[in-house]
Order: sequence, then structure tokens, then C-alpha cells
Amino acid sequence: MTLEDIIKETKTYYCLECGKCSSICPISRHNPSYSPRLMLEKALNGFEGDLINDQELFSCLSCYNCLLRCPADVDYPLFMQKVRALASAQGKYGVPAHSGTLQSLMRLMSNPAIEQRRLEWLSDEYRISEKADILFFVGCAPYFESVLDFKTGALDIAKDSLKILNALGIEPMVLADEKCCGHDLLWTGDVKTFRKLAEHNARIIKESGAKKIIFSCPEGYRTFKFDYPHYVDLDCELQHITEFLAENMGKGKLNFKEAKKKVTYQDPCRLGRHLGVYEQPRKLIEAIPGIELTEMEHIRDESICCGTSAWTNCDAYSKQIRTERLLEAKATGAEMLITACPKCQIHFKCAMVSKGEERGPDVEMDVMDIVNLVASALGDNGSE
Amino acid sequence: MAVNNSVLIIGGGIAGIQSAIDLANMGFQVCLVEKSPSIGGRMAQLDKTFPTNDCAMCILAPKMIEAGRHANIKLLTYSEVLAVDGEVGNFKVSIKKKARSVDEKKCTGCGVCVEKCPWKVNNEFDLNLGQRKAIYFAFPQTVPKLPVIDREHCAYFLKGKCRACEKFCEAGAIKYDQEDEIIEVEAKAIIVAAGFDLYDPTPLREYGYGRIQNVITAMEYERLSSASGPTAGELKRPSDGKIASDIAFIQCVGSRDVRSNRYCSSVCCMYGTKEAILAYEHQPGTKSTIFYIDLRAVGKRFQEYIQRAKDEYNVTYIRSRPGNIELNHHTQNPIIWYEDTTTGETKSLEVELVILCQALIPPRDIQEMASILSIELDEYGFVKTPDGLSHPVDTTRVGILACGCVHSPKDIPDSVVQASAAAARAAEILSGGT
Amino acid sequence: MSDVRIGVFICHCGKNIAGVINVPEVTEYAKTLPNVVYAEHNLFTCSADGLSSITRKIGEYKLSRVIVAACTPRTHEPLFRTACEAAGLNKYLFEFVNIRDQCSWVHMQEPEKATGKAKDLVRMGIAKARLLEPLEDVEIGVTPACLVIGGGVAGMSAALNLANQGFEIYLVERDKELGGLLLNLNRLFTSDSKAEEVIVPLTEKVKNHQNIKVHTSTEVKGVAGFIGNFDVTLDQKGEEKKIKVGTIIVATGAEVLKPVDQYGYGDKSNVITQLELEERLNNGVGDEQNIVMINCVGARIPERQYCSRICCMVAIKNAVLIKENDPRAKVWVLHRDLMTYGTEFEKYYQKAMEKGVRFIRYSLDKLPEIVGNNKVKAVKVYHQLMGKEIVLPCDMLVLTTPLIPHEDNQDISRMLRVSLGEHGFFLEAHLKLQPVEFATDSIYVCGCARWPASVPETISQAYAASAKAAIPLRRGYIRSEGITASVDEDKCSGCGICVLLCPYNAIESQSKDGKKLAHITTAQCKGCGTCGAACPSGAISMNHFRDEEILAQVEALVI
Amino acid sequence: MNGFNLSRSICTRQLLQTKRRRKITEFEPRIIVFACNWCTYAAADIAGTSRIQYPHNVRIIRVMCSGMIDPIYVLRAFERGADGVIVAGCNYTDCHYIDGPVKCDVMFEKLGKCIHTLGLEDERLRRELISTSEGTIFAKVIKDMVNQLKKLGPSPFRKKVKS
Repeated sequence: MTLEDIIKETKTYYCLECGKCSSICPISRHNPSYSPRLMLEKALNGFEGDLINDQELFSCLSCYNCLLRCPADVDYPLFMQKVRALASAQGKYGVPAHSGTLQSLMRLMSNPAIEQRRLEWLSDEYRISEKADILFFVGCAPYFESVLDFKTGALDIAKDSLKILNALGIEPMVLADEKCCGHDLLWTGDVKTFRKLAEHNARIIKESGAKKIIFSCPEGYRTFKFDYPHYVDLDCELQHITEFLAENMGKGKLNFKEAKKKVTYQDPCRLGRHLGVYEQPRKLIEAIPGIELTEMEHIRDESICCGTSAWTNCDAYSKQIRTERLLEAKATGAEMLITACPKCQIHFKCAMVSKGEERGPDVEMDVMDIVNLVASALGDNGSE
Repeated sequence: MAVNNSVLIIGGGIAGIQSAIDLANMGFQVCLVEKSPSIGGRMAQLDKTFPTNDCAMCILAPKMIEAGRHANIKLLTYSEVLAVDGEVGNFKVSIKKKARSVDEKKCTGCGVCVEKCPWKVNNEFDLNLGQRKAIYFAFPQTVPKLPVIDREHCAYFLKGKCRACEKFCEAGAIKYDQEDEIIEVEAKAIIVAAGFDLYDPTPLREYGYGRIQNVITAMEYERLSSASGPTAGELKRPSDGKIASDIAFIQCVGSRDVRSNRYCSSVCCMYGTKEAILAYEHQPGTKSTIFYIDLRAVGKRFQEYIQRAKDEYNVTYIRSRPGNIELNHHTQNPIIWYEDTTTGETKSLEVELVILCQALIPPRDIQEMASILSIELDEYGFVKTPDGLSHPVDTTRVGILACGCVHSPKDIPDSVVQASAAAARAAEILSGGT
Repeated sequence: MSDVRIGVFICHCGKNIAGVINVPEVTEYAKTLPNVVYAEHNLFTCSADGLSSITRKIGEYKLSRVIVAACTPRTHEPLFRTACEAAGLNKYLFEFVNIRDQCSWVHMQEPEKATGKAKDLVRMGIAKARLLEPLEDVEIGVTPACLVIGGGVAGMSAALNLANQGFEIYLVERDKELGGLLLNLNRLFTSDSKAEEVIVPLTEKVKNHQNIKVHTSTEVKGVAGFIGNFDVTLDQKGEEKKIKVGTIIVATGAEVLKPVDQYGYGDKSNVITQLELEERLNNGVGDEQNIVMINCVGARIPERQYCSRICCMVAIKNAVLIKENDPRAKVWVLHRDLMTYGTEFEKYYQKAMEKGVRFIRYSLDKLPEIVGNNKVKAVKVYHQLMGKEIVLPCDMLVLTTPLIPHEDNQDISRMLRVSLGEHGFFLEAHLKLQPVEFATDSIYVCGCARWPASVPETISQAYAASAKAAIPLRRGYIRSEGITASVDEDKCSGCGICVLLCPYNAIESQSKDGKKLAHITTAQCKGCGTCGAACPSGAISMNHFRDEEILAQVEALVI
Repeated sequence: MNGFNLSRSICTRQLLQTKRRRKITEFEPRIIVFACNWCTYAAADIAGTSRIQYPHNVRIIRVMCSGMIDPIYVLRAFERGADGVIVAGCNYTDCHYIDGPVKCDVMFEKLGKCIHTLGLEDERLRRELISTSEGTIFAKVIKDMVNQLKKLGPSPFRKKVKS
């Protein structure tokens, strides 16, 4: 795909040079010299080299703020995705976080030879089926724990998801040779590997005969929903667990015990702006007796990103963004910040961990995934 | 009124008025239908006009009165077209004349009723920034000079008591039991001059209209700035009545935007500039910042006007479309976030008042009107011309013409030109041509 | 003079006047002045009730003079005069006092002084009013024919419309054939239809219309006569022709600026104007792969400040046509602001972007530069956001230049006694509400002669002008003001100075019982009053501005 | 107490009087402008619509054309105690009556000589060409003239009129 093709596909040519994108871009807010529009201008005026060699090419969070506001219908996030592919083809990958461990893991995963042991965490406390209509997509949680030097809680999300599904009397499939959905690779331009992963996942899911896939990770959900169709054909109903639960709370026997807590909720970019899921998580939270949801200033489609995406260009600005967001969360007077994406949780926790070195503002506060919250509130009969 | 050789004009704004006067002066019979209680239209709401800074009412009033007094013009205000039958040469039009609850023959327009009426209601003519009575004149120079009872707010119609206006009206002109009339009119040609409505910026949440008090629309500003407006011409900002001395205008609100209207609304760059100049005139020293994408000043003396705004009226133009507006909770000042498009840097600007230069949109009832007249509309909902080139004031139906902003947004001179043009086409049709 | 009964009406004009001037005080003051039998003040004297009040009070108080102190006679005098007439008072017994535009609005900071001045002005007005005399308007018959000057799309549209209304039209075109600027154009925005698709049928209709007499290769040599009755001399290749018309429409169009010595125009072979490009596109040639267009060449610069309105669309249209003809071709439009106003133009701009036309902004302080010797090889343009120069390969450089007024606008304006505006385009009577009328009755303007305009806009204006022209033509008469000069034959010495002075040849020496006396053709008199000032024997007085009347105002300066 | 009040009121009265006197002594020149209907009068209107502020000392008398201004108008103005007179009209190019300004110039030149011979300061009589859109220029001219006249003091004829 040439730059011109990208310009056409993303309708970049419509750019009115109005600068609205920059003025609502969370990166630009903290790094005034970052201008999405400048990227477009470089493309439109044929400065491919400058564009590809621009470090900030990998700063975009694909948070969709610009896409939702652009008056000229330019798909900047897609533009980023595609241009990064061009860049990576020339060996440009931006600045991978955690020295690129995760990207490398994903690439390794894509090797058909390996046999993962990604389900070792499954104890018989959780009931799963060999064959079922519903498939639970675990995602990369099993890896996060071992890579990151603090407790991410990612795996607990997987566990609690099963716990809740079980409580509803659902025993989903989980696939032992499920592989990374490829989200991060796609967004850092490694289309080749992404395709491998996508093809693999599509194949095994077809073989499993699943009719519906439930995700606890919005990235997986988004990737399956919007990106897979361009590379593989997979005909399954897709849902985020919050959507599924909001739908089925009534049925089954999800009864909650009183849990006195004041919480606030972080709309993850992908679950929110990408997939438009705003109501269900809130519905869930409010369903738990005693839980009081106090909203932050910027919510729903105006929500602020957690500051990093695709494990790349995680810099001082990313830190500032999440610090600002955490302060906004604390300002609500909530004791706990609820997220619905393992990455949000990781990034917020990271902001607190690294707080030690350069003492920024106090951003300490409990962070928990909505799945954990729901699970923790389940009555005893819930987990029978 | 089955007058032959007559033309029906729908809409009593400057365009409709001009068409009516021209045709009447040519000797044709004209029936001018206006849905609100007075003719005058949008221009009557404006304070001044660019680029001459003529006061809008000063130049409009004489025309309104000429139309009101002309022997060949029949005014039907507070009236709506219900149905149109027939075809070019003999249209049969039925019009609903809504009940004013005032006897036109007896009323002298003295206004005692308005004075005595105890019930205050928000005045839509002032975009609800000011108040009027339940029996009212929308504005001082209304033509015809007849009040109207707003039955939704009149205590007599709500609770069956009060009757103050009736008590004090020496002419005995108050008629609570007056009923809507249906009037049949014959016309050889019809001119649609239904004008425009204004884009409501509420959906563009990033600009905070409705959420941030000191973010207002351009038309609200016009009323605040107008001597006959709710603040008697003082530019008091909503939050605290402070006279704003540092203000910003945002262009393309509801235009050049896929999320609202993709077309350019033509006049906003200029009226924004005019309002900035007015702000300075009201309060010398006032600083204005205008955010724009392309500064569309294409008319006679427009570029000079812009230059003057820069040189003499402390107006700064920034080529940028702000992303969002936040609120400074302490000062109630809006904070505008924008990209300095010359450097690509993202900046913020705190001002005391933000004016959203809202787009002109087709009249909200245009679909209905189009089906009554069976004329086609373009993709935006404006009246469509046959070929977009050589029949600028025609519609897709022979014998029905259109002029002014109902075709597409345009300024006053262009509307007036089209109004006379439509009159000429009508005269052509009435002379047997098509 | 004791029988003079004056009524004074003072306007608040909302806050415009009352916000500064103490209107009640002025009203009370007026009551104290001789001959004033009534005075009142109104929120808006120009409102329907204000006017009817004037009419009523004339009756009630038997007023023989009416004074309104309000805005300016230039906009409102006719209105108040009709109010007087409505009560049977001769409209020339009305006097206007300007206390807004020339008082309250210009002395906002000193209310007392302004109030004092308002009193003086009212006093001076009253002093004049005492001496006012009733006058009669002259009604002049109108020759039921119209002269249209200029055979472009504007002139032809106007002519056709009036002809279809049944009037006789003389259409005069300087060139050999009808069509004007459109003859040189290829396709027209936004429909992209061929220019001839518009011009040819229009020309046919015009040529074949029984009511239209077409005179090509003809110029207007002289215009004599007066409103409603013009004697026009046409010059068709040397041979003269005289015609009589009642109205005149000026549709002489404009010309495209030739950007001499700019961006290598003239000496570099591959630099052309949009107009020249139109011709090339018309002939279907053009294998250039890299085309650069520069907008605003010679427009929006200190020497020529105005924006010529249509050039952006011309450039965009041609850019689109090039891309449609050869999608591989690269087209850059260098601009300063894209004036694609309205619904259609903005949509067309989007179409251009879809087709791959690229737009780059430049600013006056960093103009594009050309590279290359006898041909332009590349164009350098500074990209502000990227903060560097972009070098665009260039096989053909197209300069977008503005429409400029014809030089002979001067002559026409002199011949017709109509004025030109700042930039040399014709000046309308009122920028907002009389866009196609001249200050002089029965002469009108439309199209690019007035201001650059697109084809639809031009046609609209043409129709508008014909609407205005149709009014006197249909009525058959024009009423002209009674404010003209008149001769007191007893005083006239027949010296003839006035005859020489009159700019309108309205005065001639006529022998009357042995004496040579000045005689004024009232309908032809425009009321400038020069004759009156020059008359040594004080025989000529300029009605409504007679010496006594003006001197009375002077006298009233101090009490 | 009473006495005190009385004396007090007396003081205030005196104070007021001196104030008034000071007002009177402050010289406010009186200027008459003969303005042609089409240009200068319109320019004065534009000054208004543009809210350009200028001194109040001016009184405008509207004539149709500067070409119709008779010397007697000006002389009479001085007789009646005007401190300055401005004869204003269109520029030569945009006269509504073709060449009014030229005729006006002829008249003005002669008039100027008379005024001069009379021993009146030349600055008291001005010829101005101010066209329709030039509201700012109109205001500027008035400002200048007022300042000039304030320096010159009242017209000698004015004193004569007063006595």
C-alpha cells in the first residue's frame, strides 16, 4: 500500500487544515509540538521520508478523539495504523516500552511450532467446557504477569470473568492454543505477524465451533470486530463481557451482596469511543447494592485516555496524561477507579509505582477492573 | 381574494418584502404570506449590517412600511400556506390565517393592552434572553402594528380569568373567541422566500453551548447588542452581567463539518467581523479574537472591512478551528483550546465571552413546505434550482420561484438581488413567457 | 408668516438618540420657538404608529409645516413626506433635522453638549421650515424601450427577460459577436457544462426575439435627454444611429487582469493565466504532468485590496478538469484563502480534494518563487506548518488573476452621469438594499460591471436590473422631485451665464416678447443649483434650497 | 446655627457662580459647515454610523451641491458670529452633478480674497473635499478646525455681534 493509497483510504485529502484534531489530541495537550495535522500535511505534500522517520509517528494513542471530532471526515487513527505499516516495513518501530519484550513475545507466539502453556492458571475452581457455543477469549493476561514488575491484576480479570460466567450457569470454552489477537502489532505496523496471528485465531475458533466470543479485553474485541474482517473471515457474534452481563444480569442467578463503596469509572478508548460501549459498564456497577458511582469531568466519548497504546512511545507525556486522569478520578472523591481494560489498569498502576522516583502529585488510589468488582460482589451462592 | 394577475409570496423577510414591492410597483397584485405576526424576518433581529454598519432596522423599516402600505400588496401575517393546487397561470392556494385574538379593523396599535397585560413570557424574538407579555408586539417596528395573544401563555386561555387587555382596550379590539380562518387565494406564480433557520450548537458538546453560560450564539449576541434588545444594547455576559472586554468568535459552527452541515454558510466570517467591530464600538478597547478556517470576504468592500477591523477595532484573526472549550470555574471564563496552525502548537486562550458563529440552515419546516409546493430540495434541504447555472431563481416546478437564503445561505445584497430577480421572472411568466 | 403652524416630532430611535440626547428637553424647547404649535417625541417616529401620529396631528393642529428630528434625510425623508401627504400636506413643507448620525452618534461622551446642539439644529430647521414653499413633482413620460449596454450573459439575460415582458430592447455590444467573457471560457462551475451550452441558446433566443434589436460592433457614443427619455447615439463602425429609450441597463462586464512581469508571465513560455488555460482546455490539449496554480496574483494586495470573488472557483474547476482528463497529472493550487462560499462551491472544493488536487497555503510575506530560465521548471512555496520550503515540479504554471473594471467605465459613467466606486467598478445607489440601481433614476447596473460575480449570480443581477427597469416601463411615467431651479422672468437679465453653467443643458435662452430670457426644462433639471448661485440678478432660485431658506438657517445659528 | 447655614448657602452660591463664570469664559468655537448632499453630508452620516467621535462645535447646513453655495451664505455666517466656516463637497471625480466642485472652487477663491482683505484670519475659512465613505476624514477635519479656532479665539465679528 502506497502513501497515496493510504491518503485515499483514510480520506486524508479532505483535511481542511483547521487544526481541530491537534487541539483535542491528548498528546498535543502535553506535548504542544505534536500535531496530527502536521503528519497529514507531510503525507499530502509527499514528504514520506519525514513522515516515516518522525519519532512521534508512534506517539498517537489511536484514542479516537480526533476521529470523533474531525469536521472533514479524515480517519486519522487508520492513517496512523497504515503509515506505521509503511514505517515498520523500513524497520521503524518507534520506541517500544519494556524494551520491546511484549512485541517480541507476540512475534514468538506467531510461530506455529510453539505449544503455549497459557492455561496453567486454570484451577478446577472454574468450570469450562470442551464444546460450547460461548467462547471466552482470555487474551494476553497470562503473559503480562510475568513481564511487568508489579501486580497487574490482568490474570484476575480472566479468572473473575470465568467466575461470573459460571455464576450465570455458563461454562464457556477457553482455548489452550489461543494466541495474541495482534492488536499491538497491527498498531505498530507489523502487519505480517498480525496476519499470522489473526489467521491462527480464526482457524482454531472456527474448529472450536464457537458461536459467540466474549472478551474481557476491549482491544481483542475491537481487533476481532474491526480489523480481522480485512484479513480473515470469521463469523461469530462478539461481545464485551460488560455487554454480555448487562444483558443477562436478570437471568441466571447473579445476586450481589451489599458492598459499600464510592467508585468512579474510566471509559477505555477502545470500549468507549471505538466500540461505543458506554452504558453497560455503568449499568453493571450501579446494579451492585451499596456501590455509588461518581463520574469524572471527562466521561464517555470525552473520556481521557490512559496515556499509552500498543506498548510503544510510553514517555513523559504518557505519564502526564495518566497522572492528570488519576487526579481527575481522585477529585470525584471516589475510593476506587474502575476500568474495563487490562491495559488501562496496568498503565494507571504503573503511574503510581513509578511515583517513587520523581515525586509527582499524589495519585495513589485503588484501581480495579469492572470484572473484579462484579466478581467480588457476588453472593456466596454465586460461585456454587 | 381571487385577484387575477397576482403573485403569491411565501415569507416576509427582506427577500419576500423586496419581491413584493418590485412586483407591486410593476402593477401586479401581490399576496405576501408571513407565518410570524410581523414581516421583517431575520434582518429585523440584526443590530447592524456589514460592511456599511448601517443599522439593520434603519434601512429595513422603510421597506417594511412601504410593503405594509402599498395598495397592490395584501399582507397575510401570522398565516401559513396549507395547500397548493393547480399549476402555473392558475395556482389555487389555501392559507390558514391564525387567530390573533385581536380585531384587525378595530385595533389602533396603541399598545395599552401590552402595557396592562400582567403575564410575562420569554420573548422568542430576543431568543428568550428578554421577556414579552402574553399579548405582545414582537418588536417595536412591527408591520402590521397589531398585537397578538399568545394563547399558550395567556391566563384567560389557560385559566379562564384575567381579561386585563380586554378591560383596557378602548377600541374594544380584543377578540378571545376569534378563530383561525382559511383563505383561498389565486395566483399565477408563486415566490418562495422562506429564508433560513439557525443551527443550534448544542450537539457540538465540545463547545459547551448550554453547559458554559458565557458561550452564546451569534444571534443571541445580535439581540444583546441591539439598542431595542433585552439589555438595551449593553453587552452583558450571561454568567454575571459583566460587560465582556475580551471576547472570541468561533467560525464554522454547524458548517464545513461532516457532523452537522458540510456546506459553507457564506456569511459567518463577515457577520463575525461585524459583531467584533460592534463590540469595540460599544466598549472601546474591547479585544476580539476570531477563529476561522478560510476568511471568506468576497463581497464589495469586504476585504477593506476586515482590514479596518484589524487596524482600528482591535480584532485578531487566528486561522484555527478550536477543538473544545473548557470552563474556568473561578472566573466563569471559557477557555478555548486550539492549534496555532502556523506553528502546529496546541495552545489555550481564556476569554470572557465566546460567540459561536452558527450556520444558516434551511427552514425547519422546509420538507413540509416542499411537499405542499411539490418542489425538490437539494441534499442539504435548501430549495433546488433546475440546473444550478442558468436559472438561479427557479425551482424544479414551473411557475414556482425561490429567492434569498431558502436557495442557499447568502448575505443581504445577494438576497435582495435574488428577490428582484424572482420578481422579474414572475413578471415574465405573468406576461405569458415561462 | 404668522399663519405658519409648525409641528415638531422628535425621535428616540430606541436608544440611538435618547441614549445621549435629552429628547424630552429638546421637545419642550421646540415648543418655545415661534410658530411651533405642537411638539412630541416618539420611541420610533418611523414606526407605523409614529407616522400615523404625524398624519393625525397635522389634522388636529392644522399644521402647515412638519419637522422631524431623527436620523438622516438620506434614508428616511421619503417616508415622512408620505406621512405628510397622507394628511394632505404638501410633502415639500416637511423639513428633516439630523440629530442622530450627525449628533447623538458622534458626541456620545458629552450628552449636555449634544442636547444643546440638537436644540440648535432643531431651531435652524424650524427657521428654514417657516420659509418652505409647496412644490409639485414633475411627472415625466417614459419611452417604452430599454437600452442594454453589453452583450454578455448579463446583458442578454436582462434583455431577454424584458423582451419577454413585451418591451422593446436595444442590445448594444462592442465586439463582433454576442457572448462576452463566456466566449473565452471552457466549462462553467459548478455544473461543468460547456460555456457554449449556456451562451449559444441564449444568443439564439436573443437574436430571434422580435422585441430585441441587436447591435454588435457598436458603441454608445452619446447619451442626451433625461430620465425616462434618453436620446442615445450609437456608433456602428463609424456610422451613427440615434435611438430613444426610457431606461438603460449597464452590463458591460469586466476584464481579466494580465499579470505582466509576475511569476515570469510574458517571458517564460509555460506561464499562463486561467483564462488562457480555459482556451487550451477548450481545444483539449495539455499533456503536462505537473501543473501549479497560484491564486490571488494581483488581488488582495495593497495596490488592489479587493478579493475578486470567483477566481478560487475558476482555479478549482480547471484543476478538476485537468485531473478528470488525466488522473496521473499532479495539480497544486497555491492559495491564501479558499473562497468556496455557499453550498455548491464548498461541495465542488471537496470534489477537487477527492480527485487529488492538492492545496497549499501561502502568505503575502512569503510569496511562491519560480525556478527555471526560459521555462518555469519548479515552484518553491513556503509551507508554514512544516516550516520549510516545498519545491513543486512544474511543467505549466497557471496564474489566477482577478477581474478588473474596464477602462472605459470612466467614459460610460461620464456619459450616463453615474458614479464609479473605489476600485473603478460601478457604484450602486445603496450597497445593501439597492445593489443594481444607480443614484440616477431609470439607469441600472448588473453583472461584473458592478462587481465580480459567478454566472448564476450575474444572471440573478441581470433579472434584478430588468425588474427595476420594468417598473418605469410598465408604469409609463417617472415622478421626479420638485426640487429644481426656477426662473423669475421679471428679474432675469438674459445674460445667459446660467445657460453656460448648467451641466445638463437644461437651460436655454428663449426669446419672449422681445427679451432673451433663461428657460429651464424642469424634467431635465437635476437640482444642483449652480445656476442659482451664479445668477448675478438673483433671478434663479433653487427650490427648497432658496437663498432665504439657507440664510434663515444661518441666521438661526445664534439667538 | 441658622447663620451658619445661611453663610454656608451663600458660599455654595458664590462657588456655583464662579463655576458658571468659568464655563462661560471657556471658549467654544462655533463652526458652520456647508455640505453637499451627496458626499460630505453622507460622510458626516458615515462618521455617525461608524460612531467616530468629534467635537460638538459644528453645525451642518445641507445643500444639494457645493456648486450652489453662494458667497453670501458664508459671509452671513461670519456676520452672525460663526468663528469658522467650512465649504465642503465631493471630490472632483465623484460629483453627482459632474463639475460642481470646480464651480465651487471658483467661487471660493474670490471669497477667500474678500475674507483676507477684511483682515479675518485665513484659517477661519476652509475648503474641503470629502467624499461619501470618508467619515473618518470628516471627523478629522472638524477636530483640526476646532483646535485651530480655540488657538485663534473668537471671531472679531462675533464680538461685534455680541455687543
